[in-house]
Amino acid sequence: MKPIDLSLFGAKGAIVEAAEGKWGMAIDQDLCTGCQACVVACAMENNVPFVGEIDAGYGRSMHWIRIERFWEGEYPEIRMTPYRPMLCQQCGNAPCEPVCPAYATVHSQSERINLQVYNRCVGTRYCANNCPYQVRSFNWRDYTDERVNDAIATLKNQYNPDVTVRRRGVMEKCTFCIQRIHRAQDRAKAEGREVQDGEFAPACAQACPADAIVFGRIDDLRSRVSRLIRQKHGVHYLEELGTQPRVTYLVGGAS
Amino acid sequence: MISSVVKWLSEPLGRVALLIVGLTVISGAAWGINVLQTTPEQPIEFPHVRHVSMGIPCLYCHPGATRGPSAGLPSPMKCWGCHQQMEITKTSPLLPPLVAAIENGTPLRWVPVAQVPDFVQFNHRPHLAAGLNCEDCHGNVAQMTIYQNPQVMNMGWCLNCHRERSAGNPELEKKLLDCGTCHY
Amino acid sequence: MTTSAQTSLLAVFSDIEPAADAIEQLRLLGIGDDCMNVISGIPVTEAMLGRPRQWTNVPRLALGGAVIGFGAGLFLAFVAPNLYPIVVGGRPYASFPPAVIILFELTMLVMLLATFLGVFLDSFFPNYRPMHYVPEISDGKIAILIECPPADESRMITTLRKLGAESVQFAEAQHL
Amino acid sequence: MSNTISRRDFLKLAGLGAATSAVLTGCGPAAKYVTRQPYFDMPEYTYHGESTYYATTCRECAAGCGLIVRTFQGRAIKVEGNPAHPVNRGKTCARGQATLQGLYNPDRIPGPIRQGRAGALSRQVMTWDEALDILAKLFQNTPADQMAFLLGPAPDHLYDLVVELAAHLGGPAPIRFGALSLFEGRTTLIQAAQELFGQAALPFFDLASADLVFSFGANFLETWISPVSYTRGLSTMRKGRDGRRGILVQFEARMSQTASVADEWIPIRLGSEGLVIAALARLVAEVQGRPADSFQEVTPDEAATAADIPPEMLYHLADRLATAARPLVLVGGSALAHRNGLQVAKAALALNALLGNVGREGGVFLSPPAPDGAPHSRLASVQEMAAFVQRLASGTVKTLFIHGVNPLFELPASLGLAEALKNVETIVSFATFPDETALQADYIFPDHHGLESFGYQRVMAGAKEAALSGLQPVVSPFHDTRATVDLLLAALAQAGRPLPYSDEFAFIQSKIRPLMTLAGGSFTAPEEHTFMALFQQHGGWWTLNDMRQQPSSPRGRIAVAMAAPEDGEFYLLPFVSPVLGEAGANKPWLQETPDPTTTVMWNTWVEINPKTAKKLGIKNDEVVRLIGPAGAIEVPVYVYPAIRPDTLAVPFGQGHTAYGRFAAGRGANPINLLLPILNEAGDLAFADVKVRLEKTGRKYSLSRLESRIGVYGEGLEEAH
Amino acid sequence: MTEKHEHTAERHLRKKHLMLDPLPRGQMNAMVMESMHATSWKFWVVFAVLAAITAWGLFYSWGVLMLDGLGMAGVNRPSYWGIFLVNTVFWIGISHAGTFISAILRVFKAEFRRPFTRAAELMTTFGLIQAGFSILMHMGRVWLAYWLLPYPNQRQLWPNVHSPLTWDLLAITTYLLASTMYLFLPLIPDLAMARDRSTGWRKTFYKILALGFRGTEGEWTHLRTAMNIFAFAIIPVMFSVHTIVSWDFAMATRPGWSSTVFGPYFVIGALHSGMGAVVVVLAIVRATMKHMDYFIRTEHFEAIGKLMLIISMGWGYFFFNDYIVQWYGGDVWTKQLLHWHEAGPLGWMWFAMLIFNVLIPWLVLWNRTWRSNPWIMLTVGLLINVGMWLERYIIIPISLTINRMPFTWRMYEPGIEIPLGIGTLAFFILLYLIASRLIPLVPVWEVQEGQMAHSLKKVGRETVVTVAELE
Repeated sequence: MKPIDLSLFGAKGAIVEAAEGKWGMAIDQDLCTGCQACVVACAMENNVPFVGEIDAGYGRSMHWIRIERFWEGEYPEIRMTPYRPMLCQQCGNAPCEPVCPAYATVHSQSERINLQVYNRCVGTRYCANNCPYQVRSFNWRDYTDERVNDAIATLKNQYNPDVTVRRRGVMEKCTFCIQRIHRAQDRAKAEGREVQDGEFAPACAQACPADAIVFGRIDDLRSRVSRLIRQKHGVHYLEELGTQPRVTYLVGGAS
Repeated sequence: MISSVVKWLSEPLGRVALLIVGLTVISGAAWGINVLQTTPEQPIEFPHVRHVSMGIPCLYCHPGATRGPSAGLPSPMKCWGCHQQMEITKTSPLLPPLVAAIENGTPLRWVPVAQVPDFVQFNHRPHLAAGLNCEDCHGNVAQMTIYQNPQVMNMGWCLNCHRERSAGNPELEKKLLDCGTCHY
Repeated sequence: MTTSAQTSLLAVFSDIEPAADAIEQLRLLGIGDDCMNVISGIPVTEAMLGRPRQWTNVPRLALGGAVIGFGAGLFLAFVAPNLYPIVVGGRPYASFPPAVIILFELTMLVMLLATFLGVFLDSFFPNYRPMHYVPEISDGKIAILIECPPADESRMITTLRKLGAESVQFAEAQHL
Repeated sequence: MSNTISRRDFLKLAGLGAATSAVLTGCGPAAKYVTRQPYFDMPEYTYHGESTYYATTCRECAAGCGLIVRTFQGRAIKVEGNPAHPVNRGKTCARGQATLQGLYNPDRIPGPIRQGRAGALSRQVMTWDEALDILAKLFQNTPADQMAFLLGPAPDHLYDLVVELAAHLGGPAPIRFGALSLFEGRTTLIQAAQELFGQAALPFFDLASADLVFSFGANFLETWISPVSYTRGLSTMRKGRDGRRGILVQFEARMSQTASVADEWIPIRLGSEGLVIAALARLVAEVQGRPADSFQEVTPDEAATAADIPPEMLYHLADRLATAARPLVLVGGSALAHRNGLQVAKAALALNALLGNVGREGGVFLSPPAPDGAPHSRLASVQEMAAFVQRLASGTVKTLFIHGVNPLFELPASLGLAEALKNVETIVSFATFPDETALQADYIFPDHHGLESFGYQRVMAGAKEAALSGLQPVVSPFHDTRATVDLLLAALAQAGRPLPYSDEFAFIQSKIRPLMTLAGGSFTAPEEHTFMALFQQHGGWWTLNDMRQQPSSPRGRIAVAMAAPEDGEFYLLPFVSPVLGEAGANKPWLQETPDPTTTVMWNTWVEINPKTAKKLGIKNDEVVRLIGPAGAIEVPVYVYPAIRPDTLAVPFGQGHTAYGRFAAGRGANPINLLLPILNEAGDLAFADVKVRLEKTGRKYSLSRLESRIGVYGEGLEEAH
Repeated sequence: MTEKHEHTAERHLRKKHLMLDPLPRGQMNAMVMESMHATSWKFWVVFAVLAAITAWGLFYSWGVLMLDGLGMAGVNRPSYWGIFLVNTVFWIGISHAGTFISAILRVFKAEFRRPFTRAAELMTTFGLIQAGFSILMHMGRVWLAYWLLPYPNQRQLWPNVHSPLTWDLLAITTYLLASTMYLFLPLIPDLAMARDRSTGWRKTFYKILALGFRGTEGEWTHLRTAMNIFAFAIIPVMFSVHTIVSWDFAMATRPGWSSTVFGPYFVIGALHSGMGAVVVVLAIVRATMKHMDYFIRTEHFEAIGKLMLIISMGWGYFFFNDYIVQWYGGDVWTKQLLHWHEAGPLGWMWFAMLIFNVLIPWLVLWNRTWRSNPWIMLTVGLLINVGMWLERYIIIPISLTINRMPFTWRMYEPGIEIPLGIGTLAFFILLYLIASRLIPLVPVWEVQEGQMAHSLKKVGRETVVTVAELE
């Protein structure tokens, strides 16, 4: 007799979906110089607003990617841990998703990444609480409204039309530059081919001067990223929570 | 006090007053909805019907649809390409704004009608590539003067079509019903 | 139950005992239980007055509500997620553990709503038409409302007075 | 806002209209509706809803990285690296990414202004015709030798034109200056190369192929010379050759961003760099069994004591250096900012020579020459600037033209520039932003932003190839600005002394033309128009082969000693903010980008070792007064665990009194603490300073990205 | 001698127990009516002050919050939830007292409940209203809150059944509706009583609300049946509500939150604060309203005191249960969190919580004389509420400081939450004030019913209280 698992009633493709990835990223912490180019590139690409000194100092900066570093020891035996760019890990099994009452953060079944649907968000902030990586940022104020922030009146000219500008009360996070994924796929489809490895990259990987961020298909074993993440020194942070992160960190250098 | 008001409302005069208030509210709402639905005023009361009947294809003036997200509204120079050779340009009462635009080098400020909100990342190209025709969404423009949306362009409308077209194809279903296809 | 030819009498008693006695006597006088009604300021059970059990639909309505609520819960927990299947956190579209919660809450919600409405339905609430009533009832008195043929009126009144009624009056339907 | 249509057809872009904000959609102000003003005529190569990409060159610093700018309906949307460009190969730094916030900065100067040296930006707008009249009169009425041009490190085509202009009028050559070069020790390095190898060129350190790099004071991952290029080099080195990962050892008194990435950070005392290099050289020579004449006077033990490191460490380091396959010694920045900085630079180059890596893969080269054969223009040292200030102060300069530099902010106040400017009759600024210097001008005739400009920039260092990086406007000018080259040419013509160029484009074309005949370039074209078009399309022209120059064998004597600043409590180490650079403070996103090592945003801080802080009873966020030889600043404390206890470090980049709403009144400028003490090459000895520290009793909460409680490992107490 | 002794004993019993000290129903009615009518200028002063505080603290500040965004509050990364949620849990906790008293005690026929069931039920409804306000304030885009309701819409989207917040919404809605209905049903006879004794607008008001209730046999039967169903059904609903509230935390993958004991721990905590609040309300009502010292007597405080003691012990038990499991587990983040609770900058809250919730109740409530004193009980009740508020504060913003990304750890400093929190409190009291003038706070018919059922009986030499089971 077939065993019955009530908790997986109607599971169908969902479980498989979680295990398989499509897009992934490898971040080589040994190469990262902490230069913040990815941080600014991301902000420029994704219309991420700036929040000003006071809010930024109070944990309200909206960076979708932040570079973490820790200290070990005391002077003179002080050591800074390698820079760790922390961004949405696009978990296969994302803790942020099920807790949203409005389906505002869901798993894309076609791109296998973690989506944030801004217009559906009602701002309960449960997802951000439940994100073990703390990579979600919330629009605490109307930072993108020129009535609130008059500098926006001219700065808005650089807004990326492919990315929705968020208003107050909306959660947001790294999207793996899904607009670029769509653009590349659309172009490839129009030309009747598959998207090539390295044909496009999210803004962070594109800018990274140290080439520490590599992006691509992790379900394609020949892609550069999947070759990198199969290396021995690749780790997934907080993997023990069962999140199945799609970002692999390469720790400790190549040799 | 309250009871006397309630009592007054049950008298004939009170009922008439109720009726008047009710009618005002309903007609106000109807007017509001009407205002939201009516076509905005365009710089030129553009007769789509005339142009389509001459056999001009949609893509002649809105060529962006095959290339990318936006179909585009024609610039005055595009209009002028044909109109400068036409006698009607001088005689038609509709066309002085075009002539003025050409003479002054100013653009014509067409008001976009078929719009989706900012948080919807709509792209014309894949829709055309999937074999849709303009009139499938924009209605029978050949019968219109100024363009009007044939239906409310809301999410349910998009979804219904996406559902129909992807039915039975799991891969397509995944793509077409994915939130991330339109919202990011 | 009553015909227009009958008159209504409202006998007010100060306590349960005389009221119960009166009901017994009235029954002997040939007034059927369905021609009497007891109005009281506190819940006096039928057994105390020796009256037949009252019929109430409230439990059935509650059950009906529970079934409807359970159905709504089933819809919300199992059908709705499959109407627009969305994957969240690698979970099935619909699964039992959360369904238990939804089923419970919706069952309870609709059941209690139905119970509440049941009181309204069974008691014909709200009802602002004139009714037979004296305000003393809410001071703890017990009133017996008797429908009897006009012919028996005077006999009734004396009997009731004898049985300890504080007052017996022709009940005029009045605005409460 | 401007609706002026640019000259060239293919740049006929739409003017920018007002925004239509979305009503209650929740996600408005709608990005895609920012411009709803339609085209009059659709430009060629532009389609509705599709982006157009233009190649140009970054002007945030002088490194000359190639950019590709995505534009959308006449607006610049995103800056991306040019993948073909030899300097950055498709990569960009944070400052390059934020260029757009300069382009669309709310505080740009909107048009020609009669500034009249007002403290704030004057509202007396004028027309360009009036501006032209004023310029023409100045050219007519000012004797050529009483005219002076002060230019910034970029762009080069303007510099070339002004050189021609000065020669044409018969005046002195223009002078160029930039704060970055001051902090890089560029002049010192060039001078050292000149003295040691006989060639006045910037040394090129081939990081990519080295396997052991000792770096002294050079913050090459931050702002030093060509950071993107050096970061690429480090990345290549780290990825390793034949599976062997290169090692970086950084010698610095403070753990800079570069040091934090290094495999080892050796906190040597400020001023001891020369001794350490010399001791290493002597030890290396001993290991290799070769004579090390120049370094005989140095004893390793003394050097170790001076540097405050254990002698064994020095021996061990020398051992590693001597046995490494491709060792490299890099020097720059604070290591050269001592009175004996030139000797330090020479010692380091000589040590490289001793290691046998001069002119070898993974070693030291001299930078490639400019492809057009023009000499690289050297930026003025502080010594030359001091002389220039003297000239201004003496009143012999009647008219001063300033472009692309903000000396009132970038030079130490003790140099007396502010006073000197009062003796100049007329100051004309071509500033794009209302910076401190521009506000002291009589007229501001704003130049286009870099992304709106034509031009070129010679790549001085950062690429093996000789490269001329091209600039072209990616959008039509956002404000009523005018290209300075155009303006100068027009003014000269009006003054009756025309140069033989009709406009800026013609001038650039005349400069590009010689490249057509060169072989081995990234592209060729048979005729000029195509060549120019390709030049713009490619974002410049560069050779395909390695054009680095082989240094000749070193000669000359080197004498290093401990640099000894005058009395004071603490060594002061000013460093350029890695994120802001010298001119990033007006870009809100750079302000909000955390400093890599401290994660501080939006402000200036002073770094203090925890032990020192404890001893002084100072806590984080306490505002202290630093009293230097030339002045004092008040800054909040950041207790920094990786700095020498005898050293304080303050970032340079903030402390503007003008420069727009995001910069003005924010933080403090450490350069004003310094006296103009120079090294032998004329560079500022900014690390040869000691300061006193006073408490003010005030607090100012620094904005940090990091947690104040979570980044020090176990234990939750507020750090130290 | 013995006779006299008996007499004293009986008098003593009668004096102490409301149920043994009956008054004619008419007199009780008059007393209750008078308590509603007797409105001094002091009432209006308090009313005006509270109305002003509500208008400023709740509605004006909320408007500011909605317009300017949640940046006005103290929430940040990582404390995405702040005092709004603290207040939500707090008010839901308070609301548990009403159901506990009127449902559980009704089911178990605890006779001392009779005079103050209404007062407690009002707390439930009004507390839930404040909880609802608090959670709505917490939302970033409150104007879209209706998206969380399951209704068919053109977007073809339904709420996410996997989200504890959806469960929460359902549970709180159920509880709010159920407790309001449960408040209303036993109120109908009292409204009819008030209708019979009022004139003017009050007459109209009561007439509408009393729905035409007369007290016929049928009406009573339907009412009693419904009340019985409610009494039994609302108990699991009540437990589910606070359990689900606890799941908002327990379902999260956060150190310190992911705990299986959170459900009962929250329920008992809710009862703890609820009983504390009931005592506070009773003491104030008794002291400020006319004739209430007849209905609310020291016996009631004494009885509630006993309950509070037991609940306090239960809370201590569950707290320790939660604590030791977390402590023993040895998870590095949880360890840091516990350390942060006790030794962090807000460690005093942790100790204050234990003192207020456990130490003080245990020290005071064992003593019959003390717990019979309304003022002592008022103090203890207030302290317990402070303690329970601190408990929620520790669980939410303080625990949120510590997560698995130490780079983001940051303290939370409340902003506009404070006026808004004060506003909800003021609104709660304001609603209570209004209710106390409009609604008979004592269910007279229930009291009369109880008095009928009670009598004295001599067992041997002792006079004891007997209760007849009337139903």
